[in-house]
Amino acid sequence: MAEKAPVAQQNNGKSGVMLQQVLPFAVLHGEAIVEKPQDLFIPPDALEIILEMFEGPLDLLLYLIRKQKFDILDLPIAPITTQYMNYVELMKDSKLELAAEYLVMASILAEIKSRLLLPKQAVEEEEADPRAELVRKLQQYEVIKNAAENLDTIPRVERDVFIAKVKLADNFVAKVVDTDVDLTELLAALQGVIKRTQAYQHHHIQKEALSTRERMAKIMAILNDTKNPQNYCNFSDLFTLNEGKQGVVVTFLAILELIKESLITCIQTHVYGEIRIALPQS
Amino acid sequence: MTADKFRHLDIDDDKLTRLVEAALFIADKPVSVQTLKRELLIEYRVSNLRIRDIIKNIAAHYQGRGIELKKVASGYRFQTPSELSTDLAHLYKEKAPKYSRATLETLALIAYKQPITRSEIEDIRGVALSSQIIKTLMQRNWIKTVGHKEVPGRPVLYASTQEFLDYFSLTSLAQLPELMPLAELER
Amino acid sequence: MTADKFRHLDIDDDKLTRLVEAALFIADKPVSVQTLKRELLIEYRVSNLRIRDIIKNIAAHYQGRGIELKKVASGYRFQTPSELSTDLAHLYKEKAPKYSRATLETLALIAYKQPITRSEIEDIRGVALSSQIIKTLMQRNWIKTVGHKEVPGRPVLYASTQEFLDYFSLTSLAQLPELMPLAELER
Repeated sequence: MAEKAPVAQQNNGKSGVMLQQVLPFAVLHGEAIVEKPQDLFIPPDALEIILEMFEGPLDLLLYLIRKQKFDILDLPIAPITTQYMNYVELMKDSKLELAAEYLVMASILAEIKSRLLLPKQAVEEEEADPRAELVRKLQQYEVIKNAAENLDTIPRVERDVFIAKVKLADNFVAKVVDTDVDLTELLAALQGVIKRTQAYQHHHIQKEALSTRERMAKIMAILNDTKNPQNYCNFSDLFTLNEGKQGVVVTFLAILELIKESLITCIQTHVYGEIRIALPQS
Repeated sequence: MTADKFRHLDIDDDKLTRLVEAALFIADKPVSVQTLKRELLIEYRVSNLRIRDIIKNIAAHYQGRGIELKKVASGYRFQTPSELSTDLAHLYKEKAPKYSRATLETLALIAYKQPITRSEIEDIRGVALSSQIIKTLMQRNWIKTVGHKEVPGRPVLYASTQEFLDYFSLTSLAQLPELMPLAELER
Repeated sequence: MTADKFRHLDIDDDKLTRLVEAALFIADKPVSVQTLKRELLIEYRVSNLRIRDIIKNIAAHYQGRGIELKKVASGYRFQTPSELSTDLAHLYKEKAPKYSRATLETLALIAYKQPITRSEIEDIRGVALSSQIIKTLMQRNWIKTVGHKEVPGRPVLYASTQEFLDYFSLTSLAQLPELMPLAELER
């Protein structure tokens, strides 16, 4: 109580409405607020809280209507407008930044009020109730306001229910899925290699060479087969007749290339005997 | 029957129960019958119906325990019964995030009136919608954009997601609390 | 007994079991008896011995199920039994890392210049070849050894496999350069 006195005194000069003994019910930005709008409950802490309390003009209007148990369908525009204006004035006086929507609503209310005040002409046209649109909006908003409140009561993860977490056994290993390789990636790599081959060795790689190389590998595989402990085979067994002339040439070239590279040797145990292809004896 | 070269092994109910139960516990999101069949049980000959029966038995097994098997929008998951929440909250020093009324109203509008545009939301709430609210809801994966409304400006249309339903332990939008009855509203 | 003003409520075994079980399930790390008593059961009059008994009962309840309660250094936690690991692995597929340029070039060289030794590959690429690359390609079953070159040191000779051809849908190695623009080859 003691610390409130200087505040009241300090604001004495600024606020004309204020009487000397009246304590402000709120102090905002150094200014004391002593008047509160009728029927609008304002928590004593700060007006900012009030502003945050309402989600907009519709919310404020709904509050005023519900507070006084007005019938929303038969909205008493005059008292509601007065109360609404009081609130808006209060907010303006306290220099709070007031959302434009509040001012728009104020003018809507004023317009409805003036239209209701107009002398009722002979019912020449069935004019709609000027309040109808506002009533509809208020109802629509109230439904959503209510739905949001309900939504907030539904049991929610992290707040009301917690999800079970179970560790995997220590010996657990995830299945590793092999990397996909695109043929174009392989070809790009091949191009890089070919460029290097040319740069380092000036080789001319021809298409033919490859199938010869493939055949060379095949021959080496046959000779190194574990089912072939002696590591040799008959020269004639390396040719497959249904491959035709080209196949024979390729195989022959492969054998020559392998001999040249000392990867295989040719053995003939007796004259006109079968030629054997074998791994060189080391 | 599909001739699937993978599905060749038989599995007895006991092992199936153990595998499904383990899978439901270790997953970091709800698990559907399809996921169980397609991923966990890829090697086994087992029907959706049988998996569903097994799940039903597991759920029954956990009746009245500290954890329950719950069906949510994107599948099944184990979670604590909500009646234990007060006691369990002691374990969690970090409080669950609180959402403002503006956020909840926006979420409610999107959930109940989807697909809906930003200006439709603003119109019903009577105030401008801050971008931060949409951003928060998007980051939580509770809402998503589902195209544009064919009106001038082609505004984005928002809808709710499965994660939204999962978060609130709902299986479908139909489970949302009914809107306040106001006959006058729907003209 | 400590005179703790918080510990004033009684709790029956059923509720105690539910709470402890739930706590063990939702904790991020193993939970000790102390933690349970100090954090979860702060309001209840309950002894360490009783908590231990409850834990023992919970562990027994999960015998032969899809998960088990395990005691580790810092407390208790639920985990999957090790015998289910192989089956559960289907739920967690890990993509192997993408192959490096070096790996692809090595593969291309082996395919193109087979049979080829490691030092020949190094000569052409101009850099040392890591054993890991050969290992990766061997594990993938895309290359194999086809003997030794009869030069000092008898180095291993590498060649490509049928699986390599199958993977890239090639009928023979001769197709490999054909797929390249000829200009590229003859430059």
